[in-house]
Amino acid sequence: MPELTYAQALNQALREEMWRDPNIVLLGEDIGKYGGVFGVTRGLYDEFGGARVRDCPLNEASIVGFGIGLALAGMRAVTELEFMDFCTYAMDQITNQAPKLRYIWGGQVKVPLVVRMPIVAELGFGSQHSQSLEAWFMHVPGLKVAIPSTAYDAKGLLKTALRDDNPIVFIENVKLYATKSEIPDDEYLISFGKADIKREGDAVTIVAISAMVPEALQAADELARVGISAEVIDPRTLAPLDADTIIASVQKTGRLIVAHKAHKTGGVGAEIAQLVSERAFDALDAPVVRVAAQDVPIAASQPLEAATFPGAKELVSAARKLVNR
Amino acid sequence: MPELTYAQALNQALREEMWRDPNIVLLGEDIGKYGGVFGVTRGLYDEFGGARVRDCPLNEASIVGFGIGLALAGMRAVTELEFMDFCTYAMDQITNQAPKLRYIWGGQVKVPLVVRMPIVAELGFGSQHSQSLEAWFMHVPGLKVAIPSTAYDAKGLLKTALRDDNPIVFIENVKLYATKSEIPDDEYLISFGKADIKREGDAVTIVAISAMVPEALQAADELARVGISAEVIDPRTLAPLDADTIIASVQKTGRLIVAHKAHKTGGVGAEIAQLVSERAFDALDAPVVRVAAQDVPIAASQPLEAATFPGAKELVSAARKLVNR
Amino acid sequence: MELITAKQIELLKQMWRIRCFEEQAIRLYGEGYYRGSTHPYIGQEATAVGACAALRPTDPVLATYRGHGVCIAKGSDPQRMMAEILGKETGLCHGKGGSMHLADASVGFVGSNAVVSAHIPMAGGVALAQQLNHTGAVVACFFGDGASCEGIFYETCNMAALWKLPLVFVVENNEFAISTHVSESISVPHIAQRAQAFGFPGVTVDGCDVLAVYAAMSAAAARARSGDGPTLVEAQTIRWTRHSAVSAGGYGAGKDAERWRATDPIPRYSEWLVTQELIAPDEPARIEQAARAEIERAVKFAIESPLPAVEQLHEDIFA
Amino acid sequence: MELITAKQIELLKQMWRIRCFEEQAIRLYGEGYYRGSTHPYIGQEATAVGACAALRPTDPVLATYRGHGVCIAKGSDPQRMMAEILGKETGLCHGKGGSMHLADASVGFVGSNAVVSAHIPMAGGVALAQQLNHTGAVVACFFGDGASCEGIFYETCNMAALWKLPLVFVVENNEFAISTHVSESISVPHIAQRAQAFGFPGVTVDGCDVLAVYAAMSAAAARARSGDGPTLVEAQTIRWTRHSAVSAGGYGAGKDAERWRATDPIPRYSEWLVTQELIAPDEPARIEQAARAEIERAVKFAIESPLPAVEQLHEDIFA
Ligand SMILES: Cc1ncc(C[n+]2csc(CCOP(=O)(O)OP(=O)(O)O)c2C)c(N)n1
Ligand SMILES: Cc1ncc(C[n+]2csc(CCOP(=O)(O)OP(=O)(O)O)c2C)c(N)n1
Ligand SMILES: [Mg+2]
Ligand SMILES: [Mg+2]
Repeated sequence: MPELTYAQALNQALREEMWRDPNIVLLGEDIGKYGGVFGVTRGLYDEFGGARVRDCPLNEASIVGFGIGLALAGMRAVTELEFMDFCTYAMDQITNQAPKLRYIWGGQVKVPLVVRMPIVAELGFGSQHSQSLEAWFMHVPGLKVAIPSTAYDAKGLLKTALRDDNPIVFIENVKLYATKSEIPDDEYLISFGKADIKREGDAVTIVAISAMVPEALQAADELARVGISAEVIDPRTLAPLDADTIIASVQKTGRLIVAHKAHKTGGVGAEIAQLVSERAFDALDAPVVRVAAQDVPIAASQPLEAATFPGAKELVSAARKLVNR
Repeated sequence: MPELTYAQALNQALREEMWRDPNIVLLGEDIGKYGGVFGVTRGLYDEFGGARVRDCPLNEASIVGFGIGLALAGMRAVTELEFMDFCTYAMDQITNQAPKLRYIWGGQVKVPLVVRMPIVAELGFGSQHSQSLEAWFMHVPGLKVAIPSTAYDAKGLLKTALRDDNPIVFIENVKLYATKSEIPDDEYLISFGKADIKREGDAVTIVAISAMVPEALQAADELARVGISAEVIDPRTLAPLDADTIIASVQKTGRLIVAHKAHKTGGVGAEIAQLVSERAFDALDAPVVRVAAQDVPIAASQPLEAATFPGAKELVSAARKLVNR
Repeated sequence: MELITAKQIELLKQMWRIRCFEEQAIRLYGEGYYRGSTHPYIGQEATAVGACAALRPTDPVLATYRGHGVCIAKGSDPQRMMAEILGKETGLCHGKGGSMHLADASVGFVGSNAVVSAHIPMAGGVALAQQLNHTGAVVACFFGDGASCEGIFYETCNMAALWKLPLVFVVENNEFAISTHVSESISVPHIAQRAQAFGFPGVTVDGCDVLAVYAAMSAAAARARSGDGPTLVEAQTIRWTRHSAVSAGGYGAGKDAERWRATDPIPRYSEWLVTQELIAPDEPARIEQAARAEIERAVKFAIESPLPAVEQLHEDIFA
Repeated sequence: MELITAKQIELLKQMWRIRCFEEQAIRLYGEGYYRGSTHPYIGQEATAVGACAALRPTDPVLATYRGHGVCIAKGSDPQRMMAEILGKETGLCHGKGGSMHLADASVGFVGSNAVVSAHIPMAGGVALAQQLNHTGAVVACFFGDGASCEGIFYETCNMAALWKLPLVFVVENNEFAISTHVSESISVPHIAQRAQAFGFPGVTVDGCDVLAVYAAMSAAAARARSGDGPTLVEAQTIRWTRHSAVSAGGYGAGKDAERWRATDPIPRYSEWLVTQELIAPDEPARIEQAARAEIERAVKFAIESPLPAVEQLHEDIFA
């Protein structure tokens, strides 16, 4: 099996699905000849032409709005936002329009729209380019939210998204774009709502999101050396969320850590923790622990940025404290 | 003491502070001669003139952006969004700009900005005009979030907001605009980060947000009749959040319900519940219960809307189940 | 493009349908048959009717919460519209949308949007789909003077001009947003002037003259269909009511009665039809009566229809 | 407004400071002294320098992530700027902002913004404050050709025109966004034309001619100061580098070398100063040397400065 990077896997998913479905149109900034600011759409312009891979002016709200319009007209749109932080310009289209039109119009229309946006944390871009805002979208009924952590998952989930007739916020991560997976030659899809157990263990469950997944696997290695067996679960999609897999794990371990690079307060860690508390309270030997970014704007300066985001180190100490509680 | 409605109390707070601080400028749609779509700014145009009470064209993003600019230039801006749902147009200014500029510029500037926005739930306006999106703002470091439930609190908190040198999202509620409190003749302020125990009890703690507070008080009455003593707490501000008062109550009651009209998944109920689980796990006799809106877009049709939002009835049955667990 | 007589008469019928429909919608709100709000189109009938008459049935149309007029003009069924406004199961959207969210895909009305201007880029996307699929269809996007201040309107103008999309922007300039007069919200005398910034034509037309609107829209649609791109049609009109059932604002009850009578598109067009001897002098009255009767049937249907079952709550969230 | 000789020479010094500063910023990024990105102003020096020279020290200025040039032109200290870019405690923002978020309130630069166009309505608000407080100050807002496509730009144009704000929009048209050429993103030949939609003047000027920019900006500032409202000044310029340290795009390395040489604002202005006999023929070389030395001192200062202590993390969130 060939090894592909996360970015290449996304590119392959787009390419395969665009061949399969001539209705797919891509809209975004610099996605055409240039191939995307982070190269995800590289080559697609040459392969499918400027009619289907459309460079747009800088206007995120209208890029997503045009995508919704294409969808209303029976096509399938994929819109790219260059950094997740810029979803703020398109927030009305993403949250008040795409996920509501089918419902308020009584099922008369479908809105097959994928809004791709990468998290760009920990690369020194500073406060307006480093946020993880997945919690906002998890709070919006009618939206599906994918947030893969590996090249393999990224491809399988994006292909599924490109066959789904509903609006999907697809959250990528620039820090992971260069990480590799073996990608099967045969086509595969990954359905939404199926968490993946990235590593089995029985002493503590770590639910990790996006770039926290590799950190959690590294932490699990270090924990193993001190005799703590950690199970690492990647939900892969936040809406729908596979609570059953998480709860089954907690039934086994009795301890849960939820880890993400988003700010702690109001992050998805709160939702996942409370869901588990509601459904598996008696299985919990201790309160669910959250390992997340500090609640401060994100500074550009390296030592401050480093102090803002959690990593394997914080996970290890949190797990040790939790287990030896 | 004169009785004032929630809307009148807000109006009085604006008037008093505008007399006190000539630097305060109001920006919004229809806030001038017309007095605001819901009448909150009534009379201020005549009293302070069009220079300080400014009717703006329909462009929410720039209204907030202008407010930030006024603040950067040493003034104090109050911007009104007509329905909370329209914060989606101004999301970049509210979340990526106002709360970050002081930090990323190393403390060189202050951003005294109040962004007023009313929740307009349960009045039949439908999906794009009925949302409670406070959770989004609670997730943004650098923002303060107020969400009063009574006329008395609304006035005291808004006056405090108008003397705070930081960006504040001030969440009102049209359903509460006509509700009354006795308002002291003497000036008073309510500081942020101080929850209010609206009713004392010892069997179950109900933390209620905005329009859920009156529902919780009604539920407490009904629960009292069946011998269940409920304590009702209104955090009044979500950022900062007065966790201590909530936890002290839970230490006493051992049971917690968090109630809001926002959608359940990803709502502030998750954050508050998890905070309490983290800090008072052993005090909890049962998992924290959330009473919140269903995770569906909000329909206009009355029976569907009624089935979407929780009220006193849902609180009563949740409390009974929890206590008799 | 010349109108055949039957169609000329149909324009009058449509204006009367809208007028009667809105009168009933206002009455029913006042009598508590539904909540939320309603934004009447009374006084503006000629704009929706004249513009939609210049379109083909297959041309998609998008409009605002003040969309009852366009919905009727596009050919939707007043019964299912009124049922929707009353939140009934038999409504166009099974009651989930209500007055501000009418849509009828079967007649190409997709649809009303309650967030000012949010539908404008969507209209651009629908137009792009027509271009990509060579359908030959033209898209019409209706919105108000206030909406023309929101940034996404300009963004869409730029993209539509760049890509020469088959799109017509129809600005229903009724002089006010809610309470804000155009002179306080728009820095130029004519909204049509905005088009100059983007390099496509902008025309200002008397929106109370159904034939003038029809002519301007026909030219714009022809231009769009021939691949020359968008046009901005500013229809200068006037609303007869407060902004909405919930909000006053703009015209004061009565105080503008004089202007309303002077600009009323219905008698004006009736007289024209009669003087042109296209209809008999007593025909307008018969047309009004027929419209009143039709809308009363719609009201009866709406009132007698059932409310949606609570089970519907979780339906139609996802496809 | 006539320039005295000292100031005329200062323009050349400023352009050299910017040129040298950016060369060093690029080098230091390449050598790993900082992360994130950096957006060089090389080739565009005449726009920032000519425009800021037409302003008073007390006139507030706002700009973008490509803001080093404007920050220097507004009179900030290259040492603290470079220290900021390297994330140092001694930086303008104590390292919290970095290359894309430079600000120096002490010289009226408030400041750089990393979200395209987000600062435009803020500039409107700063201008409104000047008007309300009768400060007599004018606000200049710099942004790119791509930024002129974002809706908030037009929204601010409308509000600034309605309220006759003392605001000058300076569009740094360097022909590209990241990779997108203006011909693919803007539907009219000149961005200045956008102003027509709002009823205020739009002028296109050679952004590589520091005196032409100065003249256009002086006129715009005078107009704003006299209460006549905003002007849109489109400076046609050209960037010599890839879009940023992270993103290529736009001009290809070398392939545009010919155009760069032809448009280079520095020799062009040097020659003018010499032929006007305002400076001796060997003066430009001395000015370049002085600038190089000054920026090297700034680099040394930045490199030797300490990083912020982690305790700073929770400082300056709230006032
Ligand atoms: C983004 C947004 N801002 C504000 C509102 C509240 N609102 C509803 S209608 C309206 C006035 C719109 O005026 P105009 O565009 O002229 O349309 P008209 O109602 O006159 O037909 C406003 C401000 C809204 N629905 N959406
Ligand atoms: C809202 C937003 N969208 C996209 C980006 C990514 N981005 C950064 S610079 C840039 C190009 C801007 O082009 P232009 O306005 O011409 O300014 P220039 O960089 O050429 O000076 C883009 C798309 C951003 N920072 N903000
Ligand atoms: Mg209007
Ligand atoms: Mg550019």
